[in-house]
Amino acid sequence: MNRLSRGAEAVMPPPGRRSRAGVEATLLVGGGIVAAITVLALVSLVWTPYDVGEINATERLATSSARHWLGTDKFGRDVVSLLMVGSRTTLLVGLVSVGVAAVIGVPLGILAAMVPKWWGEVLMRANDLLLAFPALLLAIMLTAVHGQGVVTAMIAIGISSIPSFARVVRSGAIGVMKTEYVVAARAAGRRPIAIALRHVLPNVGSLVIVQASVSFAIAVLAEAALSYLGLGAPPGTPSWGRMLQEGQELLFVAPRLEVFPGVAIALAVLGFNLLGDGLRDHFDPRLEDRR
Amino acid sequence: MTDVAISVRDVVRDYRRPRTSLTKPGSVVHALRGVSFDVARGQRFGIVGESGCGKSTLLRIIAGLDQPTSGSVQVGGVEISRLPERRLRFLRAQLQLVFQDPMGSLDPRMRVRDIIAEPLVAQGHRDNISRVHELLDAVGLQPEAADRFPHQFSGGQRQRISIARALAPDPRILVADEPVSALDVSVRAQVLNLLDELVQRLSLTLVFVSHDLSVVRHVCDTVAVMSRGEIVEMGPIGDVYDTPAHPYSRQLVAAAPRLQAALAGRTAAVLAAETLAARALSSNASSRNAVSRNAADSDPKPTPPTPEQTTPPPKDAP
Amino acid sequence: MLLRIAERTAVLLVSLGVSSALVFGFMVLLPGDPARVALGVNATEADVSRLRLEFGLERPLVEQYLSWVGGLVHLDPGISYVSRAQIGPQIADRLQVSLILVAASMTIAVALALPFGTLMAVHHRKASGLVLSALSQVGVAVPAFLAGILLITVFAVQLRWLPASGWTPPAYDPGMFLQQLLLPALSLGLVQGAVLTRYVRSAVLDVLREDFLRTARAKGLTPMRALVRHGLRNAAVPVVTVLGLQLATLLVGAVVIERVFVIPGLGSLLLDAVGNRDLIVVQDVVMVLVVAVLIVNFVVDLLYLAIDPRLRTVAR
Amino acid sequence: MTAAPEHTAYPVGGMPPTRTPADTPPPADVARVRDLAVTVGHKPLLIDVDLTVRRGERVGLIGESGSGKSLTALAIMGLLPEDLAPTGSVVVTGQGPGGIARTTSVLEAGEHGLAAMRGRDVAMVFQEPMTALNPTMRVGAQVAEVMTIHRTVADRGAAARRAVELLDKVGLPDAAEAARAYPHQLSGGQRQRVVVAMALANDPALLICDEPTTALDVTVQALVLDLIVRGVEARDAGLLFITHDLAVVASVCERVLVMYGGRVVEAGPVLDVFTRPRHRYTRGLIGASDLDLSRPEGGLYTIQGSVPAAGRFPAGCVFRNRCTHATVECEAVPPWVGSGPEEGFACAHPVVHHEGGGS
Repeated sequence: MNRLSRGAEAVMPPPGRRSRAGVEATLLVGGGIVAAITVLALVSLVWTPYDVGEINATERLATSSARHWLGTDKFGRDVVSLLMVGSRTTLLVGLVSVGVAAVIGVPLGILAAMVPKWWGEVLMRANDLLLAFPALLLAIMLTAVHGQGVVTAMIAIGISSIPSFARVVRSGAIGVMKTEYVVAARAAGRRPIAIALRHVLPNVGSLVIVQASVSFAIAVLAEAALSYLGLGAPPGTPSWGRMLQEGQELLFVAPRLEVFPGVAIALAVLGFNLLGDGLRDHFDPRLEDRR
Repeated sequence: MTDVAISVRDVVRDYRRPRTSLTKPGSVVHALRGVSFDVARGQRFGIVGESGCGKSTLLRIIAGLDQPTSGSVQVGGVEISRLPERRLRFLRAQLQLVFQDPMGSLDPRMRVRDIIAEPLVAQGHRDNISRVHELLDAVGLQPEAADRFPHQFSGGQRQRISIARALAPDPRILVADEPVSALDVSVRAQVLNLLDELVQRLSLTLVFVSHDLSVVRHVCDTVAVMSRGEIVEMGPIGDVYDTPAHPYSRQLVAAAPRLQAALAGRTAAVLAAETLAARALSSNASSRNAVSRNAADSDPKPTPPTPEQTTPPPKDAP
Repeated sequence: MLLRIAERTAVLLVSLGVSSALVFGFMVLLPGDPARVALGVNATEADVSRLRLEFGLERPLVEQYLSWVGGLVHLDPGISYVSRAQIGPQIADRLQVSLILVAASMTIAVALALPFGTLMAVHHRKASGLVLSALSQVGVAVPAFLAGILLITVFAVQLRWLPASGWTPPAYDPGMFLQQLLLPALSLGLVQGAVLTRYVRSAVLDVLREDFLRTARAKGLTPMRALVRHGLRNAAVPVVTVLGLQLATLLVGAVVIERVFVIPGLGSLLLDAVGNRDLIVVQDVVMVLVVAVLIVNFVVDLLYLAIDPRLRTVAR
Repeated sequence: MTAAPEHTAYPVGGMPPTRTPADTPPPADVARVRDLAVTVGHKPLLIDVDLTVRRGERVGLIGESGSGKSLTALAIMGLLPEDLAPTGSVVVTGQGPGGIARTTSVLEAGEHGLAAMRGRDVAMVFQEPMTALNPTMRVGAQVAEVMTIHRTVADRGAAARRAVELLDKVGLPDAAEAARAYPHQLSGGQRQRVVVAMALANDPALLICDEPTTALDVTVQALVLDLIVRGVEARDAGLLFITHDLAVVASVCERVLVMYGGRVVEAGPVLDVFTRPRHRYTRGLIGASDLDLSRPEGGLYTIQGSVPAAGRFPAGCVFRNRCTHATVECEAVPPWVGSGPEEGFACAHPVVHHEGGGS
């Protein structure tokens, strides 16, 4: 009952938290990588060194040079241009699928926290069932019926990311619903919808942002895997995963065709993961000196 | 009946625990087992008990945040125990709450201005900012406080904000749930003084819930002692505190350390011995034998209280 | 305790029912007629309706669903629309291969993650912890199939130590089996190990913060012994959760790795079926994978009960 | 959720400690803290803390949140978080193996030296009984463990038997069965009794209790306090008792140190400090906590303002920004006035007591 604030507790950084400087470094590196990829994708909308649709038989499999910084592929296309345009696919798939997952998962999570406990459990069990359908599986099912495409990939990845959003948001929202400020809001006469919008949503906002960042990384991986299997971006749509697939047959001849898109994927995933980690620690109230 | 602010009759609240076995249904927890009392307008009514005694459940029911399993609760003469949420608007305007945790009761993502104005907005009032400043002034905070966030304040200041929010819709009844038990001792006195002054100035009815009998003694004129979902003793605070009649109240009084008594030699061993002595009595006495008394009659009455008996005059009466 | 097990079993059964309906509904209700898909765009109306009749596709959906589920329960998933072959034996063969691959990968992942994750948590402020942590971040960021390609490049192409692809059943040639298993298992295991390492790290970090660990040190245990004797069991709950989820990811990740290393597992069967537009095979394989995931979840739930006594009973 | 009823406090005094006090030399300092300072980054959390606890002595450490009392306790245990930098000296003298006195310089000792000291020479009871015990281990095993770690019993079987015995002594009903329970099956008061049993198992020379009853109900508090006092008395151990509750400290301790802003501002026998406080803070604290006392103009006595966040107390006298008597003189750290670290105060404008007390 009488839970007096413990004096020392307030000043002692709990063991195992990274220092503030560490968190800022993580945020900076993660944010930097993400920003760089975004800028590349945006620039590619108006300018790329070469037209990626153009097949140039005379310059096939060129190595790095002043003309082609990272060389060309088997069709003579400029690798730098391909990577730039490919980042668009990566970001688009990530944005749409994370958007789909958040738009469905966040309200679902809040709802599951605010309805009577039994209904919340049922909602969550249904949600857990979705976990049995990873992105790849959904995408394969969709592709089998519909044929491959970026949209198919986005929908599949989006649906499979719903459960993690719903889970994270629900557990956060349950915490918020137990707070006295929500009781105070009820006592003030606030309706459930107003409580959801004015109290629950803002207070789980940081969780949603962190989850979005992590889900984005997962979406990048899933898109790459799908394109690699030939189930994502169709031929002619530049995508990092597709570049990997096209380069694999030339693995012995030109391994750099695997290395460059591979590094791009890994960097993107690393960037979003670091951003997520950094944000999580940044929003963690246990971090020292938050005030 | 017009001078009765809150009337509680035979309120029972049962919870069912989740089942633990395949064959048996979950056991039932009796959080409240038939609680009855009246709070007169202008009265300062204390509810005292230890964790799990049902005082929080009782408070939620009075505030219309929970429904009793059976029994009746009237606030300002209106029955609230069967009303759906949307018809409790009058209650939200009349009765407001102050909570224990000065951090947890304020939304960290809202500015103080919005926190204090929340009851006003929820109840459809306009032009709130001047009212917010008025309220900040009333609880001893600067107008600049309106633009800041809760984490920028100390525990005592947060509790002042919480009180300001409760006073916003100009309620007639203030229900305070352990409002000072999370505060530092040096700040506790300030908040108690503030509550005291506000209740007096605005002629509020106060329901004050606490585990600490000495705090209740300072704030309230009447007290109900709760144990295991029942009121075991009820009466003027001075009588209950000085000569507790029910064994459980005796135990509470006996167990509470007091500075002056301790300096006079009431050590931990004495505390424990007195507590155990009172407990021994308590296990002999049937818990159904609730005790009620009023100013005229300080003898224990082994019968359940009737409302008339349990409504003593307000504090400032002779 | 018994009640909790019964509860979990009920959840498993309901989940199986619902997910089979989902898989069926997904394949059937989406626009696109399985018969037409199977025969391709050039098929005549007559061909299509003949196939529909042959496989009972004109029956009411509920009847189709029930006969499909009935078949599954009796371990008979039906006949392929395209090759007319029995699907059951194929799945059984392929499943064996995939399970071996997944088990090997999981072993590698766990063997990596438990010691390194714990070490990272204990040394989280020291250089060694930071270096390990950075390494694991990189590991997490590499897709498993890319790791596979890189491993092939190094160990098969450059060093010529191991075969680049292929599969030999263990009974046929154990030596060859192990050689061929190593690279695919490593590529899955390393990546999953990196992911798991991060979860172990955070679980151990959380446990290091617990009051009871401070109590353990106050009793006279050194930090390391306190962690081993009191911390690890408590850290196991979140780790087991992730392990369960990872097994599911691995099962599906194996689909891609089987393509990289040309392994005749469930994944290859699935991708071939997609290529051949053999929808009933797709439906069956997906269902097998979903069932595997659900069973893993069920086992994880039971493990919770074994680890945490608080879940077994309700507080007195 | 109704807590299981607390049962009778058994006389812990009736149980002979494994070594009788007569074996050891007469009252020695079991804990001796000198010039202890702790900083995090550049923020001072503790400054110039002097403190002594002798065998058989019960010393209280009182203060509000942020005063540094818990940090002081953790410093004595050698359990400060690793990024806090302590300076000064902390010396703990306990019985060591075989009853030969063992002295540990806590701030210099290595992890193994500290581990040998903790749970043997000095033991600790924490505030939160709900989280202090390992949820996945039976409580009997947790009590037995502290004896097997330090090999104060012959073997595991003996440890298990003695654990049941100890649980019985601290008043757990049906100790044999209670020993098989997991912590979540016990009430808060019962869990705290288990923690006390654990702390007393090896007859430590010093017991540190950090707000041990703050999370408990008042009737349970009375019994647990009694249990602690009897436990240390029977072992002739020293007690360092930390609390924010003046009445509790007065019921338990003989001597008291008042902390504020990371400093000891006043120290002395309980009766003297509480009836004739000299430091303005002590005086204010006593006034504010006495709910029976009213100002002439009505209302309780208060201290203005609020306790600053840790590390943000003013330089000089830490209390001066809340003190009505503060002058420019208080911008310098007031010197310690008194016979020694055990009795005195640090205030430039102390309360003057006339004949018969009051002011």
